[in-house]
Amino acid sequence: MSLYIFYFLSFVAVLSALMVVFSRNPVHSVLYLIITFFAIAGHYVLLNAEFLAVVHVIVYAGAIMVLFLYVIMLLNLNEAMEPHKSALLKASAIICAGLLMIVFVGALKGSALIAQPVSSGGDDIGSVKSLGSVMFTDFLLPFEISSVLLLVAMVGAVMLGKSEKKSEAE
Amino acid sequence: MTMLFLLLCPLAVALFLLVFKSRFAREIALSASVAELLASLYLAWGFDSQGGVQFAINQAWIPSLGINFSVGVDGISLLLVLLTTVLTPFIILSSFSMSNSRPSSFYGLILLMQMALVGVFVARDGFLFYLFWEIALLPIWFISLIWGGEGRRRITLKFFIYTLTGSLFMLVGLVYLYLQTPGQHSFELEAIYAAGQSLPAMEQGLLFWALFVAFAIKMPIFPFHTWQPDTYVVAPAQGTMLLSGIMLKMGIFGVIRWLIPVVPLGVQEWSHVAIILSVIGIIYASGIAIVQNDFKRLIAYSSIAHVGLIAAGLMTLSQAGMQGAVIQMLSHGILVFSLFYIAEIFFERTGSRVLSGLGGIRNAAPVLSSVFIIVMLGSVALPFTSGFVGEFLLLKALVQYQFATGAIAALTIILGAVYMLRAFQKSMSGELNSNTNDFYDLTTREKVILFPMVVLIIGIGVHPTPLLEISGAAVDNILSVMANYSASTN
Amino acid sequence: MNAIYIISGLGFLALLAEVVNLKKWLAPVIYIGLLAALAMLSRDWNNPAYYFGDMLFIDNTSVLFTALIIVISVFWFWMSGEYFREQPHQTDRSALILFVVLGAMIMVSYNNMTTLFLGIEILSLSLYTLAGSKKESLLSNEASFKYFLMGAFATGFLLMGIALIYGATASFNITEIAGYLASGNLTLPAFFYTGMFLVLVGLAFKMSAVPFHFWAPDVYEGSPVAITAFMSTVVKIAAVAAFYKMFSFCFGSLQSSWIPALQVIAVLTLIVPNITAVVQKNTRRMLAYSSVGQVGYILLAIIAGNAASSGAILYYLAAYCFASIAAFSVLQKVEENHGFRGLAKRNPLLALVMTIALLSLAGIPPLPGFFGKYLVLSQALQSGYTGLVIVAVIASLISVYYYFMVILAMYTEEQEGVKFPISLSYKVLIVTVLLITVLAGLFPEQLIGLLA
Amino acid sequence: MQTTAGIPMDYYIWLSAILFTIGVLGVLYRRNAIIIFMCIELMLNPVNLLMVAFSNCLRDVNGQVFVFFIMAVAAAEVAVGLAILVLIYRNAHTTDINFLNRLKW
Amino acid sequence: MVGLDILISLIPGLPLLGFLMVSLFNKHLSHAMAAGIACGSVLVSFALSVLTFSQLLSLPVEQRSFHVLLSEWISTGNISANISFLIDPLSAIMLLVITGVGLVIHVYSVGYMHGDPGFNKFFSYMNLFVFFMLLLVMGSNYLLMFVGWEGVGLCSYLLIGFWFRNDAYNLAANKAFIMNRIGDLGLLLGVILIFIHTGSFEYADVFAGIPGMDGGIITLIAILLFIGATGKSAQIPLYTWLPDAMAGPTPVSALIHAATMVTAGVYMVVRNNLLYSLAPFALEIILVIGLATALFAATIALTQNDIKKVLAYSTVSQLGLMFVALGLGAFSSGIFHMVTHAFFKALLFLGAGSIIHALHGEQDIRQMGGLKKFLPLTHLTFFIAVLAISGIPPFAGFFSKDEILAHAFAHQPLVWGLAMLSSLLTVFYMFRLYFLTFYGQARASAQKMQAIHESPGNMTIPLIILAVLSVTGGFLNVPEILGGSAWLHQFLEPVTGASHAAVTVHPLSHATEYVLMGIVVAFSAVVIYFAYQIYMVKKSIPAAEGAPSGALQNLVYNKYYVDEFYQMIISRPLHWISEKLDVVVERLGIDRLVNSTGVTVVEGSKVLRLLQYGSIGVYIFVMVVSVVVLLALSLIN
Repeated sequence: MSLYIFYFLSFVAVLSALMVVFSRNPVHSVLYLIITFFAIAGHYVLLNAEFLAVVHVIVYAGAIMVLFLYVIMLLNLNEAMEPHKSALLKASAIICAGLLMIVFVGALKGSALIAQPVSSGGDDIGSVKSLGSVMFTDFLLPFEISSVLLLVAMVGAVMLGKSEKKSEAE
Repeated sequence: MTMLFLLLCPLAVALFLLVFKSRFAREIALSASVAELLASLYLAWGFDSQGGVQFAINQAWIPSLGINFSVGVDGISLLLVLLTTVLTPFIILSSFSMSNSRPSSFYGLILLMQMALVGVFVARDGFLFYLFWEIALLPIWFISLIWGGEGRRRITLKFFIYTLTGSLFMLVGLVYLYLQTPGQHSFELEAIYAAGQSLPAMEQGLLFWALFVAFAIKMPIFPFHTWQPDTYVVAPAQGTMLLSGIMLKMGIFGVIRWLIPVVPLGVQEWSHVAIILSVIGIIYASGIAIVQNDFKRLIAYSSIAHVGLIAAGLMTLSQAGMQGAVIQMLSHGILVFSLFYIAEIFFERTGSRVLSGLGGIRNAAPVLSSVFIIVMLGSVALPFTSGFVGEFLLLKALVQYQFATGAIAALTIILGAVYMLRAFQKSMSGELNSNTNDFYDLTTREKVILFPMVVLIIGIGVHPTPLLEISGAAVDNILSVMANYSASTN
Repeated sequence: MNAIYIISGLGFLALLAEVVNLKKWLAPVIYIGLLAALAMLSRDWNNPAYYFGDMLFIDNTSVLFTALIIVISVFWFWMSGEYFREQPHQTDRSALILFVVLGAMIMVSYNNMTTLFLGIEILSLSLYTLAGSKKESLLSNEASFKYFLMGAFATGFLLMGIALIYGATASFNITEIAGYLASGNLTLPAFFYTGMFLVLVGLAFKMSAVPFHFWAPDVYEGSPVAITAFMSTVVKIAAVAAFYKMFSFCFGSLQSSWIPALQVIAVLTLIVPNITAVVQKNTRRMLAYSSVGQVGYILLAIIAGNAASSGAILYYLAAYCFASIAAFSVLQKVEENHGFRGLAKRNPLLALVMTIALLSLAGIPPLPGFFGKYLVLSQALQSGYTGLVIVAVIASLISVYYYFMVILAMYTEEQEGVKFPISLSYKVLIVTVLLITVLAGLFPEQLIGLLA
Repeated sequence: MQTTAGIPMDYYIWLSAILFTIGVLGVLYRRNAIIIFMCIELMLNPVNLLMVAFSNCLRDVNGQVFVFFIMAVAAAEVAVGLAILVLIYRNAHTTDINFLNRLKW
Repeated sequence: MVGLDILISLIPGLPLLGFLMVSLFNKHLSHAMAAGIACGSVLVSFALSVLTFSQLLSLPVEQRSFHVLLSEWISTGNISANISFLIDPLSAIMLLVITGVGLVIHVYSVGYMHGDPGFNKFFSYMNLFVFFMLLLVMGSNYLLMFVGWEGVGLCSYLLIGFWFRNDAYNLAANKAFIMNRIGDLGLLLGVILIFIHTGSFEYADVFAGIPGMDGGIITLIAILLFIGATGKSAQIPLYTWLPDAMAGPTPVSALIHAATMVTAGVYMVVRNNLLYSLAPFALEIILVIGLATALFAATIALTQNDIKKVLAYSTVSQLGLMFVALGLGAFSSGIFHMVTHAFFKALLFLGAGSIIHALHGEQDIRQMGGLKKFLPLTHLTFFIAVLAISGIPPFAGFFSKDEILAHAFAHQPLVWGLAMLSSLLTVFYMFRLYFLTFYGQARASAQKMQAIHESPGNMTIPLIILAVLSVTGGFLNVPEILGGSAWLHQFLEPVTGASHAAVTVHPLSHATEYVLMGIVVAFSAVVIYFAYQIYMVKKSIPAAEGAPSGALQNLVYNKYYVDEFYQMIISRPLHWISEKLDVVVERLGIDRLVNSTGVTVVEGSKVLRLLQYGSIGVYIFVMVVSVVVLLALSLIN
């Protein structure tokens, strides 16, 4: 059963990912990307990572893609303004990506996991509790610095986004 | 102490001049160089020609890399140090008439150069040697660049990169040798000798080339010489004097100290090639010198020819060849300095060094003419001039090595006469022309510079034995290394 | 460890300074903070320890790299002080720079993929903004944009690599991974190697090794000069240190698998930028290529993989960074004053400093750049990479050409334009850097010996 | 080796590889900076998926924790990236990456 | 009493001192003082030479050799060359000739150079020459001989180019120096080979070592040394510098280019007679070249119109004759002829100088004539010299030439025939010169004739002295058949005796010798008659420049175009090659090659920079491709 769900979700994810790439209208791309994200969230659920799935949807679909959509509409991008690459470049892009795929195929085929589980989290590794306990013990430092990271992003975005006239007036 | 003074005095004064621009730069520089000369004479005074390395200082510098501040003089070093210290005051003096917008830097660089040159000659640590070798390149490059003539940018850059190319290969070679030293690696001269001599023939051959190319470029030996004539022409007179008078001896000295005893097997295997190249260079450069019209360029090619003979003689690995090389280095330094100074005098008086534009100077300047004749005779190796002693010993070595090679190399005494006489005749003889009408004879300062050179040229020619004695023990040492080595391998 | 607290605290302070209007006090506070951090570092000396579980590992190597980063930062603040004051968002910029320093410090002491990743991102995100901080300039925008887009793209590869390695080793902890790999009685899945190479790509990008260097020249040229100086020094130290730790320490037991690839990258990094720099007319762009080219030598030391490599890399970086700081200090003044032509007449001190800096970069003895190259090359030679050494020698010959073109311009060309003064503080700065450069060349033992 | 849901781990690896490649393809294929940026986000997602799958498979929670950091970074990157894009659009009125080629050679 | 060592050292020392004084204080010395110093130093030298000579004579034959070690010169390893002198019969004779003739010519020069602005310089050079020439003959080793050898070449160069304003003279000086250098090269190589094979430069050691050497090496050395001699003594093929050397002041021509320097080759071969006696092949070469030179130069002299050129070719020819003697192994005969030749040729030159002086520089015999009555003393001495060189008994030339011819006949009648032919040609052109100069109409311009006057005393007295010597010089070595004791021959025996073991000089019967003498004298008389007929009776004057003449005459008049030939096969190709080396090999070849590496980098740079295309698309594309390649590489591994 779960295998079929996997296939379905994978199909949706790949197809919409392709549509992100190939649709001409930026807004469509955004929408397809949201579909992809949802499909991936489905995968998370399938992998017993429900909390992560929720966070994923909130962060990606809720925050990131909204931001994208907002910017696209702010800049008023539409199909007509969409720059086009020449056929040659497109072909070479596809060939190149194809080559990358082939290399991946070569590298990943027949891979078997050897490593043994290090921390035995049991079946509840995806639960809020286990995540939280690890996050605030082992990963305390990364957690704290990610605050710095977000601060940096905020300061940076504000600095760049601020209108120049105002800053000159300071 | 004296050794330290020799290195630190010019360095300190140079830094002073470079940092604090002094109005009395040239006087300060002259005094410093005279002090240096006195110090080196003191060194010579206390030198025991039978002893080995003397006045040695050995101080750890970068112990983790096996690099020591190790200096000392043997006979060969001493002579070259003397050459450096003798020529430098005169070079500085010769620049007094130069119009110079940055005198302080100029003299600072000259003294810096002197420090590096002395350093090269006294270093007894491979790394230290390389360091001084490279440091010597910088001041001369700046001198040529800043005070040089037409086309200096391209030419000096070529000069720098060309010589650096060789040096870097030498560095690779030295490091390779360093890595062969047993135990805690060391750059100490003896350690490098031991390491090099213990290598198999094949590796010694490769090392020979890595090191030889550096020296060959510096000397320069055909076909690594093409940087030289252009650089000599474009550099200011003092730069040319430093380059040709002293700096090219670094290459020959390198062969004596850092090549022959280091890789004796490699040298034995490849010395024939080196000799052939050198002999080709003699004929080739002499040939080109014959048709040169720029006096400086002519001297430049003559210098290649002379150095070719030195290198060829040296590579015969014989006592006569090595002694000849040493004495010829001194002689060539003095001669080429004088020649370039004469070229500079022409240039100062007439604004030209083009031979066809000169003429008749003998009428106006008999003293200069006499000096020129003597210098020219030294250059064509007339007996009782300094040029003869070295050239004779070198030719003797070459003839002994192989008659045909010696005979071809000896053509230099004909070809040398051809171009030098031509230069003399074109510039000095005939009637005065519009260029040379206002020519005047040597001033007192010029006499003070040139007369000692004349005395040296004739003095060394008539009585070279003291010099030969000084270098004798050192040469024998090197030869005994070779002899021991071939004895132990056979 | 305390140094990291101090630096992050400083960053917040800088942001607060804007709010509480204490901008005037910011600069002294930053200097004091940086020096305090430096002082704190000494407590970690000879006292290797894990922090936060095992997220960070601070040993002597990382202490020295951190110290270098902080020292360079001090000089950087000194150098860019005047420039900063004239620009808007002074506090924001200071904060961002301090966060870059923080990111860099994390990158040199990380012990976990997570910390590495976050360190890189803190550093990168700050830099993306800083590169674009000259907002009205399209070039600055472009630089920022290129840096950002390519950086994000490279991050993708890095993360993919980390994920694959995680899959193969079940750990993000590099000490564990190293131990796991070194145990040697296992066969790794093929995708582990893919992961390793993707990590290599990600880190090589940060280090700007060819062929992942394309952002560097453009970004260096477009960014404000002070930021370029910062990128080519502090950021480079962090990237190199991270790369070195990852490959020499973590993947050290798999040398045979990544050394061939790294050799190719090293050769390309030695040849391509050095040749490309030859025809550059813009000095800053030339320095950018040179900075890319310098990485090649460091890669050589990493490839050599001797016990002494870390010392060589550290010395090399120190030499390179001081020379770069000197060069960019001069560049900053010169760009405001008619370029390099005839600089020797217009401001001899700047010309002298630039000359020494360029000579050091070119590796002319007795300047530290030479010893750096010497150490690297001798180590490569010791490990038997003679071919690479010869390539490096040729590359450094080529580099002499373009470095010297600047010297030629300064000393031989004439330029209309008056002499221009520089402030006393600036003079002290460049003379200090100059002295450090020269002394580091004369007494390399002290620095090399630290890691011996 | 399989995940708890009984799906072979290989499948996730393949899926991630495909999605990652599509992301790369998008970056190569498009010229609109925003779309390219989206495609980069698309490249990060398979990484997340892979992490989670490995985590599940290895019974190791660390992988999932890492995903949180990736998300945080992605969000931060988007904030900065879009700020830069807006800035450029304000100056150049385009989001075409080929338009931004003053810095070259 | 000062030791003989010091006196001997003073012989070259004094001229050196004279040179130093005159040259260093050039400006401060009056002409008279300079002349006094120069002549005085040579005079004392001469006196000392005589003293030394008498000392030598006072010793028994086998002890006639002084060795004076002055100082060490070059000493390193096994190489040791000293500044030391050897006085033996050979060098004693040379000393006398050099200082004697030198003194006479110095005195003559005082008059001849009177008023020349370079008067002091001239005397300093002359003194220097005497010094080097003495060094050449007195040196007890090869290296010192080489010093003198080169030194006299230098002085020759300086004095030929003495009037340096004239570029033709300068070129002549250069030519002389360079051609001498070609010879010197051979000599130097020879000396080096000698050292290599015997381990010493000292004559005594070398001669002791020679017999043990390989024959091939001996021959090689002998030929190399002889190359040196051809340069210095103007033999084929290196003779062309000597006629040009007449550019120098006439006393120079007399001293250097007739009496002393050019005979250095003869001295050198005689000095090495032992060596040559062991190298018969080399002797053959010497004989052939000497003979060829004698004939060749004599024919050229027939047609020359410049009085000094005629004498110059005559010198070449006479030197050839000396080498014929040497080639025959008759070393002492060579020296004998050298001595007599020094007397009469110096006299001829000085006479010519007197004429030129009188005519204010006119040298063309077509512009002379009828000078007998204006210059009686000159005429008389000149006539004596002409008789001497023509071998008219009992003048000096007769004895020395006759001896050589006798040896030649003993060796091979053909050699005798050719040698005699050359000496008959000599008779002809000398009388041609004599008649054209002193008899017939005065053809000089009236202006010159007006001021004509006999030379002053300090010029004529030397003429007289030399004339006396030309008359009596032959009696040094009167052969036994004429009742003499062949004194010179005996005297030189300690030196030349070394070669007797290897070279046998066939004695001729007295009858044959008488016949030969008779034939020579008779033929000479006939030739004189012919000359008389042509130039006195028919009063024919050589054609002016450019006048039509036969091809053969043209050929000879233009000296067989040898100069042009050398120009074509040596000088011009050398220049051409040099030019090509400079322009093609150097600039377009090696330098271009060096530069092209730089150019390659720069061009490569121009190409490589295109990689930095500026567009992110391209950058990312390359990045992805790189990743693909990298992963593919990892897969292959």
